[in-house]
Amino acid sequence: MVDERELETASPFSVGKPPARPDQEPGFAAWPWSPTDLTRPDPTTCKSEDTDAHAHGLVRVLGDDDLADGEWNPSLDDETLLEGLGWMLRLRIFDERMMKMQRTGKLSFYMRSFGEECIAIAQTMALETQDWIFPTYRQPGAQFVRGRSMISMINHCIGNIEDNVKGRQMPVHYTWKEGRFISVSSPVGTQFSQAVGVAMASAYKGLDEATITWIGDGASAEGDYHYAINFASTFKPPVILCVVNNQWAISTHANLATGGRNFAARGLPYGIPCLRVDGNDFLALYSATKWARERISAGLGPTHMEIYTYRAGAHSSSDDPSVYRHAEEFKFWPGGDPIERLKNHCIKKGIWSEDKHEKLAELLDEEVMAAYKEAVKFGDLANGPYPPASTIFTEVYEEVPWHIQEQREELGK
Amino acid sequence: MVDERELETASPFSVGKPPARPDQEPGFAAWPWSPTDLTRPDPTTCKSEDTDAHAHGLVRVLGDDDLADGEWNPSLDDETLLEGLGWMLRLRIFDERMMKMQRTGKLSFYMRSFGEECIAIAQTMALETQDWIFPTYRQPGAQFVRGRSMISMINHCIGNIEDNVKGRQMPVHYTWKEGRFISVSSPVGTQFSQAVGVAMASAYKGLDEATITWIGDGASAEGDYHYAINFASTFKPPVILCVVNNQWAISTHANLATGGRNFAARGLPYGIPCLRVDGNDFLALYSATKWARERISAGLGPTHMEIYTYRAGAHSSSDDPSVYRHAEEFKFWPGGDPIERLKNHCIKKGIWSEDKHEKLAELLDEEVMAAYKEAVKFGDLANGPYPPASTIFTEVYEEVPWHIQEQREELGK
Amino acid sequence: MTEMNMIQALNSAIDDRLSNDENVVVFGEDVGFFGGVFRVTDGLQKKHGAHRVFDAPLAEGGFAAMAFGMGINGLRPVMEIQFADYIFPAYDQIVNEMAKVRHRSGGEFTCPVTVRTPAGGGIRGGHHHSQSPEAQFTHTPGLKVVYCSTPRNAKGLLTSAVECNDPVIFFEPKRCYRGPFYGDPHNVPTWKGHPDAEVPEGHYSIPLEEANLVMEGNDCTVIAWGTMVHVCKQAIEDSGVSCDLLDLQTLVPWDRDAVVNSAKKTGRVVVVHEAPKTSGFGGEMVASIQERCFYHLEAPIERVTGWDTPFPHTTEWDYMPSPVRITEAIRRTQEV
Amino acid sequence: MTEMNMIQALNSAIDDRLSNDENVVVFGEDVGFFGGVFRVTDGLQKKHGAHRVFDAPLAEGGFAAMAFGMGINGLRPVMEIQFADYIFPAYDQIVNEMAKVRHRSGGEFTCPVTVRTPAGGGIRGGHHHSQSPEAQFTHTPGLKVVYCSTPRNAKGLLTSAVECNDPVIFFEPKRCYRGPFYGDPHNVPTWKGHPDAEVPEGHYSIPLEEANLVMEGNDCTVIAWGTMVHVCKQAIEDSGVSCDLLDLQTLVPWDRDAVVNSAKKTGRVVVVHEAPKTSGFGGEMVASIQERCFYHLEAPIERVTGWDTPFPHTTEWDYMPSPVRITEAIRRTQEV
Ligand SMILES: Cc1ncc(C[n+]2csc(CCOP(=O)(O)OP(=O)(O)O)c2C)c(N)n1
Ligand SMILES: Cc1ncc(C[n+]2csc(CCOP(=O)(O)OP(=O)(O)O)c2C)c(N)n1
Ligand SMILES: [Mg+2]
Ligand SMILES: [Mg+2]
Repeated sequence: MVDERELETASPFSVGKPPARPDQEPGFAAWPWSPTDLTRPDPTTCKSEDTDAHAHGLVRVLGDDDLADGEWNPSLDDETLLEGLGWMLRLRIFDERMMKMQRTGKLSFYMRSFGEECIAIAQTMALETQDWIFPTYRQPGAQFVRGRSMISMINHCIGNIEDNVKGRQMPVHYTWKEGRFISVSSPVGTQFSQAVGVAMASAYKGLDEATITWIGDGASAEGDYHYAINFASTFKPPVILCVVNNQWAISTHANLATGGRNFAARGLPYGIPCLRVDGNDFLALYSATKWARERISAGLGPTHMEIYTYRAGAHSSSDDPSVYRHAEEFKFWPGGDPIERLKNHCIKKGIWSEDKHEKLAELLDEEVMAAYKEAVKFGDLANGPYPPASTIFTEVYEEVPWHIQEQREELGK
Repeated sequence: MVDERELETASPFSVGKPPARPDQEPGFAAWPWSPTDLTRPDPTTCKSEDTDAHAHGLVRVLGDDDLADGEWNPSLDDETLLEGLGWMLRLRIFDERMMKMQRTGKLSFYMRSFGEECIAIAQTMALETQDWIFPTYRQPGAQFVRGRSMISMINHCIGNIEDNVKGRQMPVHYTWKEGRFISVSSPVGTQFSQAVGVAMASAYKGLDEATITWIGDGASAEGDYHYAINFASTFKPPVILCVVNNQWAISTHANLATGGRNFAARGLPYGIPCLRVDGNDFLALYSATKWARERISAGLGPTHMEIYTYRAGAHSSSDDPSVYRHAEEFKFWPGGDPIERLKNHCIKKGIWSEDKHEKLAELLDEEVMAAYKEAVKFGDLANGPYPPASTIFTEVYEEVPWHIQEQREELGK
Repeated sequence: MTEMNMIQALNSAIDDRLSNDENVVVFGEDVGFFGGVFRVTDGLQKKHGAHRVFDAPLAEGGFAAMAFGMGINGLRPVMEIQFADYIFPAYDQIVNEMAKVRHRSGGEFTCPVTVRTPAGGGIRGGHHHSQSPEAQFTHTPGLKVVYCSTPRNAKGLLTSAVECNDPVIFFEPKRCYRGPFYGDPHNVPTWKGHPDAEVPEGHYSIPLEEANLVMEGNDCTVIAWGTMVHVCKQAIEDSGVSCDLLDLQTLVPWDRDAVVNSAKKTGRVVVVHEAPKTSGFGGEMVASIQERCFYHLEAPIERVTGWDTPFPHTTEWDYMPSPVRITEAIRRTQEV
Repeated sequence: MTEMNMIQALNSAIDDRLSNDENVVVFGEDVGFFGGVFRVTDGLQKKHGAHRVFDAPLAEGGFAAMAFGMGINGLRPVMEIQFADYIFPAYDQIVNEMAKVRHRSGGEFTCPVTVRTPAGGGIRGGHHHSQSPEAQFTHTPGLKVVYCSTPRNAKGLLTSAVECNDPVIFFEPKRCYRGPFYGDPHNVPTWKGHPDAEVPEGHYSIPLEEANLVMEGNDCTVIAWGTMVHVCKQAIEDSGVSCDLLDLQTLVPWDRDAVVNSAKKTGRVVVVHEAPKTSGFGGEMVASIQERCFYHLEAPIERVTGWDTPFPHTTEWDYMPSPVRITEAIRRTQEV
């Protein structure tokens, strides 16, 4: 087979190359996909094999002209559109503030959703409130939609005495059971296979509950990805399995991590319906997720989705992507910015304006600053107070066993 | 999606069912595939996407009439045909004898290739002698083709003082580096991902060496399967990745272990050419393997294959399949018996007869008995002598470290 | 009370939990229709249904992940790893995920999973059907680690494991499924007539914190778990030394008072396990005892263990601690 | 000799091996173009080519398997696990496969793989960027286990690991990459001017069997590895007690003579490690020392370790053994 990726030459086996290294200009091809390409099959009868085209094409609603078109258009009301836009903008501003605070040592580490704000927000909005969210570190936005207080989120990130996980995990590793937002874990991929179990339990209990989960293009190389697909294939629980192909895993471009043509189609041989969705298109994501949710309500089980997007920022606060990719690569990316695209759509619809947008941004900035000021009252990583050292010893088990009790006494705090 | 497997009803999630349980008659559908269904694409130009039909159909050469037909016919000379038939018959007779010996305690455990004799034999014959074989416990037949002495194989199985792995592993866990037959390991699936590394090393060294490996339908649920496919996809080393779908993993039918339509097609989204091959058809397997080998010689890297077959016997000497499936299920299986099919083909070709077959069987039986008698002279599991206890302590490391030396002295043997 | 072998006792514990807690689900390779390769779940699918007792795809890491997900969403999964040697593909899900989720989530999510697995040697299993990897779990905070040894404690401990709201790794000494093992491979008794084969019907539990004092004596403390409990019994009889024999039963958290009091009483200790010596749980026992009983010790604490090598096939009787080796160790403690 | 920090020293060792052994290949997540998230392989792809130093897909189990296959087919892979916490998806490939293949194949196949991995706490990594899982490997026969602590021994030990024909698990104390750590997070020295930052250029190796006597004294033996070596140095100074400080360097096989001789000389021992106490490698040290030096011991051997809990984020300085805790332990050994 002739490999269509760009490859390192003079190598005895294939070694892929990214679109560009720092000194090269990224030459992304223009997108061949348009909102009218794909039909929207009836979710209550569609089979895996009916989604071949959807796995290989791209589900879009917002066209290059920022207008909504095609069968997948969810025809959302103005309120919902503006709500989504608001949450996305809020998340971006929140992330920027946190990143600044990280630079001052108020938190140890941070990861932004920059360029991917759309994903968790559109998808959570399309789900029911009883549905379980099993996220990675790049889906904190779901918590906004579910109504988590920003102060509570900041408390976690700065590890103060009000952090609901008691300073035990790194920032951005949110847990929020009330909002059915399951604890983020650092080992990438584990949530994907676990989510199938969460969904199995919902099915077992006979509840109308879905579980949605995500995995990165990078982490999809883990065994957990395969477990998830195959167990979902076998037991058909109510789960939505999303691969967020943002093209990068830290410094490793997807071209170096798989030779496949796309991620979406991987579910087809397992008998799971598959969609490849424009990840920067609020309407497409909303619509695809609703479609998957309708299948679940109809008792038909899993959907597999590739969310095609681009990691606009650094991997984390520890990362400097200009070392391994063109510093402005995001500007060349044909998928655009999810916030800009929805904003332009709303403006074209006549329900929004640049002016309103700016005003909203200012308001949100104030909100974030206010929340931040409130949160640091309970301490931050630079200055404390921290959760007491005794929290090291509690909740390791339901009850503190004697040996941990002895150790707690040894520490004497 | 409507699940096409038979399912347990009244279950809140899908639980598959096998074709039949002991009290039911297996109702296998007749095969829709014939030898003339599929073209044989040029191996030196064929791309993954050109194999869609081959991944979803079935590569056959021997038709229901036992005649060879279609583009995949390798047109083997009489000698090669009879050689293959001979190895297969020899393996079956060998297995039967070993199984009897197991019942008398001469070996602790045994696993037959019954019904699957064709696989390793046809495939090894189609490969070059410098190619690496990385087997599971159901491909011992490759050693016949490569010329391993039967006595040496028996020495291993009965764990005597001549066992080249010194009684350390269970029977059937052969190692034979001289024949480039890599050590069998009990944890299922591990060889599949490791084989990619073996092939990478061959490529790295610039050698014209292929590596072939197999995994069961059951074990393909392990993470190692995914690693192998994705790493092969990424680096395109000279590896042939075969899923032996013999439909059963001990008592668990493939219907209970995946909801997918087939195994072969799983390689397609990874950009790997995929073939689904009749595993009881010597000619089809030979031909498909040659095709994959030609790709390797042309520098094109991996092929993924599903070998569609049926586990005719018990999983192992510890297993009694009549507890979980119809005792005669193999008789209902439309794929037939690989030895019968090649025998009939040779008879129809006029190069073989029932009489010759019977005579050969007798000769082989004598050969096996003679080898067995020779081997037990060096001991067997029931009566010893065994490899000395000192072999416990050697070859754990290149040199025996002090702590193991101390323990060896403590045992004092 | 009914006489049961260990397989029946384990089956009885699971049956009771399935019958009395609708959140209990049971899965693993071949555990459904077939009832498990060792038949521990025999008949349970028929009795409780295919969505409560079912076969999992052959992926230990996959169904450990499934168990995790079910556990944090309110079920109480009991999963079987067919042989303890095959627990390692699930190691990440167990040690990084199950063990830590209560703590990492501030107590919001908990994972009441029981991981049952046949372990240990004595069935000619070679490298990969004989290992006893308890130490690799005792080093992971958040996990409870249990090792049964008789039908009676198999049932009692498994019931507690399933009821426990923390993840429990439950080792079953496969050599003792059908009878105790006294170290002589040519002597193959069944559980018939053994006092510990008398097992209560219905609900029966043993707390996950108690060692069992199997024999009582004055001059040496022998600590063991799993198959080695029986081998030690034989060795103690052979030695003629008056010993406490402690069956640890639960390794994390282990029974401090039982161990410390006995060690202080006898001043001489032998710890016995099948797993390799280096970094085995025996090391922890020795270290803890010398920390707590230093001034009572009359002789070096002895360890009798598997060797620091892979587990062999034909020569397994030279690998597993034998009555002879244990007797010698007990006697050595008496020489000073 | 050149002054290097630990990252440069490791880079130098790998560079030397790549330059002088064409069978050496290097891979792992982000180790290729980028040179690793800790920059240990910086510049090596450019120098040696993309088929010798390359990025692996994000699957620790997958590239461990690849390393295994390459190893048995004549290469000498050096693979990086980005954080030791992420070694567990590869655990099966390491403990069931790499560790056993020489033995199981009667010596026909060998697996000279080096698994490098940054380990330990002190960088605010929380549960999953701080663990120090050495004990989970020391319990597996067939693996050598190494833990470096300075630029100098990092280079010497890594060279030996790559040259070793057995699989080696090589732990790098990430807290010490850019400087030693004396237990005070507010004091962040670099390696500049430190005597152990003087590292030979070119080939330089330290045998995988020798401990390093960092300080010499009479009244107590302190045994440590990794970051704790430096913390112990501080603690010994603070304690005012005359101590041998042994940096174990190689844990399997550990340096029997160095440990036993020192313990016999001082009669008092403190073992220090970051990992949780229960079943940590400290337990093995204590058990072995009391077996071998019982009659020389004047006080209980002390262990100062991480707690039996997951590794915390904000409170990590209350988790890691501090100079204060170690000093107290040293003093306790002197009280008797
Ligand atoms: C099991 C495991 N291995 C390695 C890491 C280190 N790591 C954290 S994020 C990351 C890259 C993930 O990339 P991807 O899955 O594409 O997600 P993205 O960051 O692009 O959202 C790596 C290697 C980890 N957290 N867990
Ligand atoms: C990792 C692992 N898990 C479980 C087992 C126990 N086991 C041995 S063979 C087998 C079934 C394998 O079925 P399949 O892969 O279909 O191969 P087949 O026996 O049909 O050739 C199982 C579960 C094992 N050997 N390794
Ligand atoms: Mg990514
Ligand atoms: Mg099978």
